[in-house]
Amino acid sequence: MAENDDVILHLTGVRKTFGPIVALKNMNLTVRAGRVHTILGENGAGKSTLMKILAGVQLPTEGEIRLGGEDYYPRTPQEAAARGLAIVFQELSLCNNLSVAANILATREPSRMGFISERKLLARARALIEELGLPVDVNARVADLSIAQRQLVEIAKGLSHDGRVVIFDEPTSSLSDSEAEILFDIIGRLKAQGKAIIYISHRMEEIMRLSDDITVVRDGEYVTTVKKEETTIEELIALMVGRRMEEIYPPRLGPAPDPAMPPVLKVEGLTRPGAFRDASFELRPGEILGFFGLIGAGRSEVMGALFGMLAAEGRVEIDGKPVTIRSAAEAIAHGIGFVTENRKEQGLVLLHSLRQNISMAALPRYSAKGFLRARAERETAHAEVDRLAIRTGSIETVTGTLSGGNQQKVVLAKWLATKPRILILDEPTRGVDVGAKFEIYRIIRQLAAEGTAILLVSSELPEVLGLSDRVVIMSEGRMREAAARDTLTPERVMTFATGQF
Amino acid sequence: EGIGASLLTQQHPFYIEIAKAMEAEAQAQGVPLEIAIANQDLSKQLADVEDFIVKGVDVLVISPVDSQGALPAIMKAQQAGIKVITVDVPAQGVEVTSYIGTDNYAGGVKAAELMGAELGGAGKVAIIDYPTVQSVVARIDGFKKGLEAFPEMEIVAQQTGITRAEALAAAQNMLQANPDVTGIFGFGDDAALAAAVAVKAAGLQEQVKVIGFDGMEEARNAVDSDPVMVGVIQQFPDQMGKMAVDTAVKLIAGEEVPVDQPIVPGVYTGK
Amino acid sequence: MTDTAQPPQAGHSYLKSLIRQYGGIFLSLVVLCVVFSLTNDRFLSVANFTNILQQVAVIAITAFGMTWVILLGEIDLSVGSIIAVAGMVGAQVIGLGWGFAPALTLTLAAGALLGLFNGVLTAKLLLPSFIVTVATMSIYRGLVSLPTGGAPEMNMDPTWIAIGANSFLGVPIIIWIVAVLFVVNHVLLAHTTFGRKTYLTGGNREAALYSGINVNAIKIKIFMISGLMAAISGILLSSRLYSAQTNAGLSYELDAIAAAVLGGTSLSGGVGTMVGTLIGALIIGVLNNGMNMLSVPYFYQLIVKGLVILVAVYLDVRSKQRQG
Amino acid sequence: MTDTAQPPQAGHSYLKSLIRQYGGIFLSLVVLCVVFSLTNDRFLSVANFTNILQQVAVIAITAFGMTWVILLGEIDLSVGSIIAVAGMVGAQVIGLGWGFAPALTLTLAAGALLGLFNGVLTAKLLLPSFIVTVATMSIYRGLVSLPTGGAPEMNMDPTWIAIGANSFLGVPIIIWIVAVLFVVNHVLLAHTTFGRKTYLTGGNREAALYSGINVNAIKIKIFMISGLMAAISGILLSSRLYSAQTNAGLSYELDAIAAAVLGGTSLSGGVGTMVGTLIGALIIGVLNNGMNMLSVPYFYQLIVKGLVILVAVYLDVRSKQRQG
Ligand SMILES: Nc1ncnc2c1ncn2[C@@H]1O[C@H](COP(=O)(O)OP(=O)(O)OP(=O)(O)O)[C@@H](O)[C@H]1O
Ligand SMILES: Nc1ncnc2c1ncn2[C@@H]1O[C@H](COP(=O)(O)OP(=O)(O)OP(=O)(O)O)[C@@H](O)[C@H]1O
Ligand SMILES: [Mg+2]
Ligand SMILES: [Mg+2]
Repeated sequence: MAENDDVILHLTGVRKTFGPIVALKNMNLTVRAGRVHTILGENGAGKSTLMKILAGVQLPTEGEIRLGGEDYYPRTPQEAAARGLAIVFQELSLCNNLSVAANILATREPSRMGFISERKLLARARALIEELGLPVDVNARVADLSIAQRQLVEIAKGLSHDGRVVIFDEPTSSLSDSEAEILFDIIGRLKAQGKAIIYISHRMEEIMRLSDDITVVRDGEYVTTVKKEETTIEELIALMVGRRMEEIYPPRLGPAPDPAMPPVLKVEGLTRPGAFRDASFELRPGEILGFFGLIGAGRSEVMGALFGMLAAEGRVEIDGKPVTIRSAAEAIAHGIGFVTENRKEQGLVLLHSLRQNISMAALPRYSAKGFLRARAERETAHAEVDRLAIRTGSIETVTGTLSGGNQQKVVLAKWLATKPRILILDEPTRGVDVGAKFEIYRIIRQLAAEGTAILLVSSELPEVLGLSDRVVIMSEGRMREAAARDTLTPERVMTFATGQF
Repeated sequence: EGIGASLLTQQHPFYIEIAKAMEAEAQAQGVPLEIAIANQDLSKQLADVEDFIVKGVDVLVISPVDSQGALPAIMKAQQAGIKVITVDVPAQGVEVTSYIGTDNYAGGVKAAELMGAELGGAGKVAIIDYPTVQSVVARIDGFKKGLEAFPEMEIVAQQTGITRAEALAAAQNMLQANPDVTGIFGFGDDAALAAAVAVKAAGLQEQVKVIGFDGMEEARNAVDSDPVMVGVIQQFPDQMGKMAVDTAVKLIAGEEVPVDQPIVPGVYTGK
Repeated sequence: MTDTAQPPQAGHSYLKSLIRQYGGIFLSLVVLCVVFSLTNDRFLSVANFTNILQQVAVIAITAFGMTWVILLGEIDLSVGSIIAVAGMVGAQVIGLGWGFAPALTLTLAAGALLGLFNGVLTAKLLLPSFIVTVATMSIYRGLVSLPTGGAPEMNMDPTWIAIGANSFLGVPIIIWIVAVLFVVNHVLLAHTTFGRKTYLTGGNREAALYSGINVNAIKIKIFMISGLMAAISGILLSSRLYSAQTNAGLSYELDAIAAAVLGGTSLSGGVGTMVGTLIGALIIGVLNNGMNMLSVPYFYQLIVKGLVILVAVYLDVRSKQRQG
Repeated sequence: MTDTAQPPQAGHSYLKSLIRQYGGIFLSLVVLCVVFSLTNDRFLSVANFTNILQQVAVIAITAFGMTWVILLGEIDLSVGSIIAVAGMVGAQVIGLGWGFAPALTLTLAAGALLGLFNGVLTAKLLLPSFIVTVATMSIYRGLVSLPTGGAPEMNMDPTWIAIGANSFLGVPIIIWIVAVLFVVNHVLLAHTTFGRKTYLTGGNREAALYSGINVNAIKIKIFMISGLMAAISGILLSSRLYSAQTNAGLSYELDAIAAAVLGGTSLSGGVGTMVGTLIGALIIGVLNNGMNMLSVPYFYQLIVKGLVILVAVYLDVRSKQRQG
């Protein structure tokens, strides 16, 4: 690395501890102007922690940080912004009751003597949104937006600061491809303006597409920095997880389910006005049925309706018998499990321990005449933590302190603990690192081999195509196609998903 | 038209008696009467009086939540041409047309005299008080003044016990801290009845005598049946209520009434 | 969807959006007024409305301060005691013969100071505001009684009394004060960066931290506002009563919170407006006055008051569900 | 990281983990006891501790019920009024000559019913529990006064009085009742699925719903528990007073909430234990008793009580921060 004059940000030996927990051990990083620098590491490797330090949200325990040749230890986000740092946080940090505009320009509202000019606020936010080319209404209340739209607002908020260094912490984990494209355009423009960009993602394809430099971290420690041209996905994965991985999508174990077998789940004409219409499909034991669509296609709503959380009309049969499911409790009693897409709101009790979260949907299993069987509960928690390789101190750790990807695994563990016959997975690998993804795919395969019927909702096309036996494609609340995996190509799927058939 | 009465509480038998007597007399005299309850809140009392003014009553009967604090309410009524009668608690700083009430200070002195007689002129005494109510302060002052006549009697503890439950805890704790107490004076029936319970719970019924103030039925029954309750200073709320309405009727008829109509408290010591 | 955290947009559709946003409780207020006018001829008079506004002033002003606190997701139970302290400070300073202006200044300063104490304990020591203000409720109530040993203190300063007794342009000064404080609080909350920061902090504390908002400073300032509003209430109350009562404002914190919540302020923070709080306070005031006018016996008043509050919130919640 | 939502693990290290979890407030309790013993010889006696426990019983039992409600992230301000209703129902039924057992049964039923009403309004109509119980606080307080017009009602039934006056195995029956209710509530909360569901629902209502927990049923049951506990408190209180007072339990809701919060229960739900609540209630009880024993004047008692609460919570918060 010769061109030292381009260096904007330089870190050496950065360490960060939370009490007994070491989040960063020894972190080095050199970021240059006009380049996209990706940080790659497993869940819990310390990436977000590092970004929070740079953003002035947390202080490092030890280490040297220099920005533009000067010492850089920001104590507040304002200080960081003033020094030229802009950040898009991993966890959404929006205020749901306020408008998009108010959120984007929070604390920097156009004002005179403390009085906000609502007109200028809207105008400025709209200008920014238009400049970035984001499909979001600045007048809308954040609470009324989908997760994807919220992520876009988060991006706009981060970019509303004019930074020399722009950080994106997993900006695409809840975006569909079309929205991700908008983001990549933006990044291209920033790069052309000579800004330094720090990018964090677990999606290898986009990393290879965007990055100039890639730094790999493992267990809070710097491993190496490589140039994009001089590496491959396989090598990066090996550096990251510390071993070689040949195939990301493990092959199916055993034969494909027999189409002649009676379906465990049969759905006919399921309709929820305003969300989806005429959803009809069958699911056999051991089958993985993929649901692909752009974000907002209504897949989550279909699953919510199946699970009794949303009212809908139509016919649902389980084991050939018609059922009406009006609550999650009834769904669980029918053997349905539902890994929801929004782990913070619908998935986890962040204040509680892993043990309590893992057992929460299967409480009847740990009950003897109403009393908790504490030992059985602990055993299950240990088993699930081991099976999913959740990175945690113990099963008594407070779930909210885990890294994002590890929290996602806890949601999975919670539903595996119910031993479902029908498992709905809604974006099961959102924010999960490659190694862990492989583990999750392996578990999905194994469940299928054991006879579990799986509905897999995902916005990652490779994931859907890599795992499913058959694929349902939805757009605008309607099923456009249901076909066996072999008959589908990525292009064909996208044609249906975007409604251009 | 008619009489508006603003009473300071409706959760005390004494005031329930006053209200009952007023209603009975108003009915007997055929005069409209409305009663508002201030619930011990001076600003609610002021609001009640303001609402009476809007309604246009002829006479206001008021038992002030506070002697001084009732001033603006009374003045507002008088400015609106309404005659004002105070009942039980006098008003300070303003002339009212008539005051009907117990002489609390004299009652306190009587309580001390009774205590002295019961204890043979010597012993240690505890007091349960309510320091934010002026009529109670007058009772306690009178009681202390009366005890000065007994040089061998000593006040060893004084605690606040506003509700019966609080008075019970205060009495228990005072007895615990001063096991040689021989007499307790409660500022009202509630305090005295609670003190009697505490005395029995501590097993001191042979040693401690309790005297109360108000003399409502429950307390009089206790004096009759419970050797610990040796006596109670008795007020006469029924007379007070009747007299208030009679006075108001006279005022409506344009007659003269005496400015001060004291009701001397009695001493009830049972059969 | 309208933005419930925001005051209605200015412009020609102001009334419309007002009705949409406050449909439920506004309706309750109107229905109450209609019922009381039909049952009592004297209810619908200028004199009586002046009455109501005067009677509701103390609760309304305290509730303005409380709205800030609740918007942050905190609570201030000490306001009732601060009301009493304010009256007592004023009366004592007048008693020293220092005159009206110093008395007023010191009273307001006392309110802000007691609020500051609440705020510092909550923000700096990270104690829950509920327990902090339960404790200071007791402490301040004890303090107020020290100068007089529990007795009230008269305060007959003519200017002090004039606040509660006189009128300006035919409207009682108390009502002017409520109106001005309403406008000030409303503008501060709805149209300034400080108000916006309050919504952000109450809505999502972490987001506020990430946006670089000094959450602690906001919290302390807001407890000071609450203390200040309570002190102003205390001044009005003692002015109306010509005296400082040591038990003044007892349990007013509940009325103030009820007014704010009735007006749509969410106890978990981030949602609420001053307009709503004002309507909430008016409902409580109209109810008390109307039942007095109808001579409803005291215990039935308690029951009716509770029932009306239930119905009002129910209508409000339902009208919001319908729209959303 | 210890799991603050859970009671300490059973086993030989029970005491150690008890001290770790409750270090702050436990310390405060011990310090208070030491200070009072040093300043008054009679403080440290069996008779006085019996005293304290009897006096604290009503608050402690109400606080047990309140802990459930707060764990859900809700609040129940109506418990003070339910205490009064319970006493009155008991006295009225005894007055009818129906005897002890029906009186007891109907009283408990009344408590559960009033709680049910709170619960249904909160859960089914989706009204905020604060406003629901502020309203029912007023309604129930009005109801209690209807039979007697505000006067107390004597209740001299010998069995009824025995509850508050007699002992069993040398220990007052009241203390037995507190002990049994503590164990029942503790076990129910810490060791049953119902308790776990309460923690989960309070921790994240939506996640609980998605996990198949019938959130509404839990909420209704918990308001019934709170009403039932308040009714038991009302029985004890009226038994000790030989009568039902219409102003019984006034503002006890604040003491009950303070006890729970002092004991580490988080007002936003999901975190807290019965052990903590018991310690919290004991601190309040020891404080009142000790200051009475020292003849601290009333107003100073208010100040000291507030200060001690502040110090206790501060110590507790700090000791928890230290541990991580
Ligand atoms: N506030 C905190 N308290 C305790 N531990 C924490 C805290 N914040 C982070 N950690 C721990 O620090 C480690 C690094 O977390 P971090 O969020 O930086 O991971 P990450 O690399 O961003 O992971 P992911 O890819 O899943 O987002 C994790 O083990 C996490 O549990
Ligand atoms: N948290 C939320 N709050 C309010 N509305 C939401 C929320 N999440 C989703 N929606 C609404 O539901 C509709 C569909 O949601 P969503 O985007 O989740 O669809 P989907 O088909 O499940 O897509 P995906 O699974 O890719 O997210 C959108 O119109 C969105 O506005
Ligand atoms: Mg991260
Ligand atoms: Mg979805």
